[in-house]
Amino acid sequence: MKSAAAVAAKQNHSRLLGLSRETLLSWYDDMLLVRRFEEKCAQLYGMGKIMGFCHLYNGQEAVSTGAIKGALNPDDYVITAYRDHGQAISKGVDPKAILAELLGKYTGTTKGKGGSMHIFDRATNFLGGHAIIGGHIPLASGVGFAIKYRGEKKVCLCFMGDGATNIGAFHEALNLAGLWKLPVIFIIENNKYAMGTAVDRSSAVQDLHKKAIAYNIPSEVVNGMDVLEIYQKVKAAADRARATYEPTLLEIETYRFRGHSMSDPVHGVYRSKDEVEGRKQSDPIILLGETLKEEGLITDQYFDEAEKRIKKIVEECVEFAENSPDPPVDELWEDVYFEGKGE
Amino acid sequence: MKSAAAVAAKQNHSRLLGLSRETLLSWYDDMLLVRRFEEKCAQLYGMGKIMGFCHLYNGQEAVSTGAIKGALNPDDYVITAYRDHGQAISKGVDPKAILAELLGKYTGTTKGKGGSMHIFDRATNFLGGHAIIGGHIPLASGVGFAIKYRGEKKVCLCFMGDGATNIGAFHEALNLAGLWKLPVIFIIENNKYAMGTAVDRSSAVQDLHKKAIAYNIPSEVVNGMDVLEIYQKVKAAADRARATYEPTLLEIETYRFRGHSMSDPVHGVYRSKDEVEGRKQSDPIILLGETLKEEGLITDQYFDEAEKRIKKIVEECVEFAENSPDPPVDELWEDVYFEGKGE
Amino acid sequence: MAIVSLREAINQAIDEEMARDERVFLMGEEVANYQGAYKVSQGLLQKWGPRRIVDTPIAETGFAGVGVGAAMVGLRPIIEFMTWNFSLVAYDQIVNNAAKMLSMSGGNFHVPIVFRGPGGAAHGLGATHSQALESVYAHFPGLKVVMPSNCKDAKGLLKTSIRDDNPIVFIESEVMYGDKGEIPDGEYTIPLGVGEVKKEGKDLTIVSWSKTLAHTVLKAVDVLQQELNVSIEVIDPRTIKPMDYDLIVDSVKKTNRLVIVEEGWPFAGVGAQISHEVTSRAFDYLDAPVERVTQEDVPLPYAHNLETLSLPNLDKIRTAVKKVLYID
Amino acid sequence: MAIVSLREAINQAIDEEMARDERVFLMGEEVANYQGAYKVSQGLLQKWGPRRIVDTPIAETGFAGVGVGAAMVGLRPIIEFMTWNFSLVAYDQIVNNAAKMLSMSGGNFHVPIVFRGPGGAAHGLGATHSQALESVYAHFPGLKVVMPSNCKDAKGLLKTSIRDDNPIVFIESEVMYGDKGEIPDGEYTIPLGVGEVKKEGKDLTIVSWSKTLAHTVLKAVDVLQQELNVSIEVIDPRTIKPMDYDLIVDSVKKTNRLVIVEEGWPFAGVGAQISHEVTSRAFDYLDAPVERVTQEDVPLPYAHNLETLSLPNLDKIRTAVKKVLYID
Ligand SMILES: Cc1ncc(C[n+]2csc(CCOP(=O)(O)OP(=O)(O)O)c2C)c(N)n1
Ligand SMILES: Cc1ncc(C[n+]2csc(CCOP(=O)(O)OP(=O)(O)O)c2C)c(N)n1
Ligand SMILES: [Mg+2]
Ligand SMILES: [Mg+2]
Repeated sequence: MKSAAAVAAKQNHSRLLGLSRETLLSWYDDMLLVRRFEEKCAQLYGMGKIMGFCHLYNGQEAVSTGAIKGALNPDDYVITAYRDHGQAISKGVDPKAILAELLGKYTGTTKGKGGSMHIFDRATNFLGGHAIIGGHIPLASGVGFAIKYRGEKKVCLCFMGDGATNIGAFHEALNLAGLWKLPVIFIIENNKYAMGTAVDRSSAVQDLHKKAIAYNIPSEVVNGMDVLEIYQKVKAAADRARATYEPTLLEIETYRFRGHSMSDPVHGVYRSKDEVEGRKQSDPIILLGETLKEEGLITDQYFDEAEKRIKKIVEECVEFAENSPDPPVDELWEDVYFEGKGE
Repeated sequence: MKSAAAVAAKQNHSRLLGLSRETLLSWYDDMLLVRRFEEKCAQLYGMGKIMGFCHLYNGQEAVSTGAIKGALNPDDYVITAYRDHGQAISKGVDPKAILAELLGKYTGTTKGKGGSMHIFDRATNFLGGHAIIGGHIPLASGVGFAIKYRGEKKVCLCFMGDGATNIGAFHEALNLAGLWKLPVIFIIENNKYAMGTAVDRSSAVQDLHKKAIAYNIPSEVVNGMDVLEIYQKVKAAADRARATYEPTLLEIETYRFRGHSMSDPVHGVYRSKDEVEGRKQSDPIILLGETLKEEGLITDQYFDEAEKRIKKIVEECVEFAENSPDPPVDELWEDVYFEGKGE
Repeated sequence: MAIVSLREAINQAIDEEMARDERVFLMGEEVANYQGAYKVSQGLLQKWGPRRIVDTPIAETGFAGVGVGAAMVGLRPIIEFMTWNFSLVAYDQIVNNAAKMLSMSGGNFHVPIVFRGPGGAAHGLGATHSQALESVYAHFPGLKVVMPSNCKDAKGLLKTSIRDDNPIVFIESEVMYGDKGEIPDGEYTIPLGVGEVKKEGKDLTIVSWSKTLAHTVLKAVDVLQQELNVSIEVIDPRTIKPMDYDLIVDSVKKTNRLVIVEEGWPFAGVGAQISHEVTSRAFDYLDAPVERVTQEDVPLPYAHNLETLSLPNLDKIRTAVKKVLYID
Repeated sequence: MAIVSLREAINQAIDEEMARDERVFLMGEEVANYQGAYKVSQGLLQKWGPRRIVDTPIAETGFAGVGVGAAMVGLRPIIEFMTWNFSLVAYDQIVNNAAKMLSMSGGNFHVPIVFRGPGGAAHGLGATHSQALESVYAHFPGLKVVMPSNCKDAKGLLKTSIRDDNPIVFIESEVMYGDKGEIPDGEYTIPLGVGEVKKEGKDLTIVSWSKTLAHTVLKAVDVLQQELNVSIEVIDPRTIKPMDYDLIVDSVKKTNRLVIVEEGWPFAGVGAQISHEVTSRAFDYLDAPVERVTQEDVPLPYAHNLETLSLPNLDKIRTAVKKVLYID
């Protein structure tokens, strides 16, 4: 039996929003790449090759794909928290460099300095990868400020978890964005839990999008299992931001299929196996695949081909990462101060 | 011509809410005492006897009188920011000790250690007097937590300025109070400005009470020039808190008749003389006096008598403070750690 | 004597003090339902219920402040930071509201509160999650800072901290939670401000604390005593503030040489403070300037090789020891 | 040479750098309409408009973070804290986001930003509003900390700071804003990390900075040179991090005695750091242990007599000077 989210995802988009087959397939592939990439991470973590905290994106793939790969221009900015592999991949950061980073290699996105929680990439305007809850949200307002200061027509997408909406930095950043009209799209990935704490035990108001009222920011709830709806809503918000600089708050209802981090079991004391299995019925990748098939854009054969293609990419990532060198010892004292490169 | 606030104040309370003459006169006297006390402070500040920052309460007297002296029980708690003389007086803190504090004397509320911004009094449950904007709001939630922990039927009143609603501590404290149902009444004294910054330049949402929506906390707007309305609304909130522990947010619309602090002119660049003079037409003390007269509780003679009585009290305060000793030198090293007095 | 893990020792201290004093409660992220992010509070929710074991949202300023407010009116909160790194968003609550309340209120309100949680680096957690922050708390008058290096001290010091009437910064270590150690049977406490000679020696003194002492220094001392044929005295101050200078100075008067090994950064760190005080009090006894081994003055990187290189380790301790002994 | 006040010197630095570089803007509470809480930004709104002179709500975490974000994508923000005391609610933004971004991002994003405002005590502002916080910033790698003691240095150092590609903690002094001093005509800058000998001397060295140097130490030195018939060398490091140890060590090698006078608290303060480093590098030259004069280790009280007693003053400097000179 399909969940309501699954049914809604199918019905809404019988006409696929006029998107080309090529685009839609690229989204399918992007989501699949994120899924398989994360599964590989889980494996490498188990083998002790990835250290520290590692937060996987399984179940939430439609969000990064729809919001970033779908709705953004390449020169738009993305900033996020520590659950950042998927968003980096959707932004076009080289997955090889991401995996090398996770293995602490010199060829990694930050030369092995940041690790899983701190993927950064200047070339694609991927602004990280931040691990203090809420701490990056004011930075997003700052990016919005810079965009407006220069009169550009860009937007900044800022991802955060449901749990992050309870911290002060969220409040201050959204008030500034609402007050000054900054072109930032704040995306709450409401996956129902902050570690083991369900939303109704962390937030006085259950409908997180209502928090936008306090900042005079338009807001909406989005089905996070439906990449097309995500694309549509983020695109609309981005269009508005480009035209008027107005910010938006989107509460995207999603779910993580795995534990909070690699050290947290898939369903601990805080949620049941039934709940997790139930949610998996609205797997965003399967849902998109079914839609594409029903609309006649692909046949079952495509799924196998995609799996093979993606598997190969992930294997290349592993090979690249494993064969990369550790950072040289002198790197320890590099990048503490930025010197001698002019202003 | 009277302002709308003034007219409303009169019409609402033709029946004086059944309060006794004695009670009402004591409120009048309380407000007058605060006013004359503050005027004396201004004088002493000008003479260099009060140092540092000194924030006067002129214009806002109805708030402390109605909310504290009117609506609270003696064992309820009050916590506030640096504009704290009026609230301390309404809570029953000895004005002599307050003035001695302002003069940095050993007989002061904190032995001369806190000064104007840090009036504290354990005997009357007056919890200060805090000078980092918003920093005391979580403390109020903590007091509410303790009340509920012990199953008491008390409330904690937490005063803050309009400007304080934009800082993170406000957000976190109110979310906790709303989530856990803590018996705290949050009072925004919306006097339209935070130093020189008008509300519409500091808060994305203009109706500050709407911020309560994000915390699932009931809220209301209150006419801050009408001591009776303030009493009524705070009393209702306190009754509810005692019965159900539910918090309340009240936006009390008031106005400060003087500059932000003694170093700020009455009307600087940020507001016009006309505006200030216009607001003074709804002087809360005059309004209550007129109401009492119209209702036949007092004649003009009362005003003179009250002035004399209050003048004497203020003079006693000055005499007491001026004749008090400075803190002894050894006090410098006292109260850094609380030792040897058992748990 | 029973053998317990550090997490059990801490759990026992909390549990015993909750039994002893109804005013004590534990609050923090994931302390209740989840049984603690590092399982330190395992079983406490079941035993004491949600009134006294309280899960919070991610709102460190909020719940640290709740602790301060509750303490002002008579409760005795234990506020857990999932790690001390996250306390930086609540810094104002700790260094202003907790630390200065007694003084600012002229003695009207004291704040009996324990802020606790793991500090320092674990493995591969990166720059924001691997900070040894003792110096930026100990700098503020009004706070006491406690950093146990073993199970017995952790339990005894935590019990004392909970009974203390002042705000306490109690810093544990994530990578020590599984460490096992003996603890005395029955009730005991350990006073704050009293250090311990972990090992007597005569040629030089090493001062260190917490994980750096337990996991790095004690092992290094074994190696170096053999290798260099020297006798090293090791001191654990156990509390960073108040610091037991007397114990260190007495030792230095005997050994004439001091090395401080700490996980924090060097600039204005705790080691600088100890170095200054001890040099000042034992100037004529010192045969060499005090040496410090600290974390390199860089944000801790993720990569394992750089992380290892940045933290105090045997090589760096060897260099420092040889330096104060003038061994080339 | 023109004579200007410190507030004018700072105003000129900001104004000139805004003219020089379109990416520079000033943001903070009351910096625009109100012309600055201490009138440091007087006239700048009128000249540069609200796009580049930006008033903020009371939201230090918010606007400090806005500065960091804007700097990451190419602007060069000057973020004013009305006083540095209020930066404590934004501590995480400064010591994590600003300080560690370059390192954590492996060089992807640098953060050219100046956080500035007055620090230290004024008169009668009490415990939370009178803090000299340089040590709790200088402790973190990635930050530079600058503290000018006069108009010329303030302007030259601030211009350099605005052009620097790193996060700068620039600490002024409220009670110095009215101080007058000469500044060179035309464009000039002063490098970070280079101290200055304010006065040559041969019997002992005093290191001090900011207001404590300007308002307390220089006067005390005049008095004490006469009174004790000694020759005192005075050094202003001007930047706290990087610290110009070489200059101090050279001086100490000549005078053989060092007193550090600072407004901060003693425990793990900047003075402890200087003391350790200089003792380490000039051990054989020191005829006495380094003495520190600091604020007493207490929250600063309001009452004038206690406030005066708590801060560094002539009496305490005399005691320290006599101590290093072994004068009873
Ligand atoms: C200030 C701060 N407090 C606590 C933590 C520890 N922590 C890391 S992730 C997390 C839960 C966050 O949940 P949510 O925001 O919903 O994001 P999700 O993990 O679900 O993506 C917590 C408490 C932290 N990193 N920063
Ligand atoms: C965190 C912090 N930032 C800035 C200040 C400086 N400051 C003191 S009062 C004030 C304005 C507060 O306005 P509001 O909250 O409206 O209260 P009001 O003065 O109107 O009573 C500011 C900015 C401070 N004390 N704390
Ligand atoms: Mg979540
Ligand atoms: Mg106001």
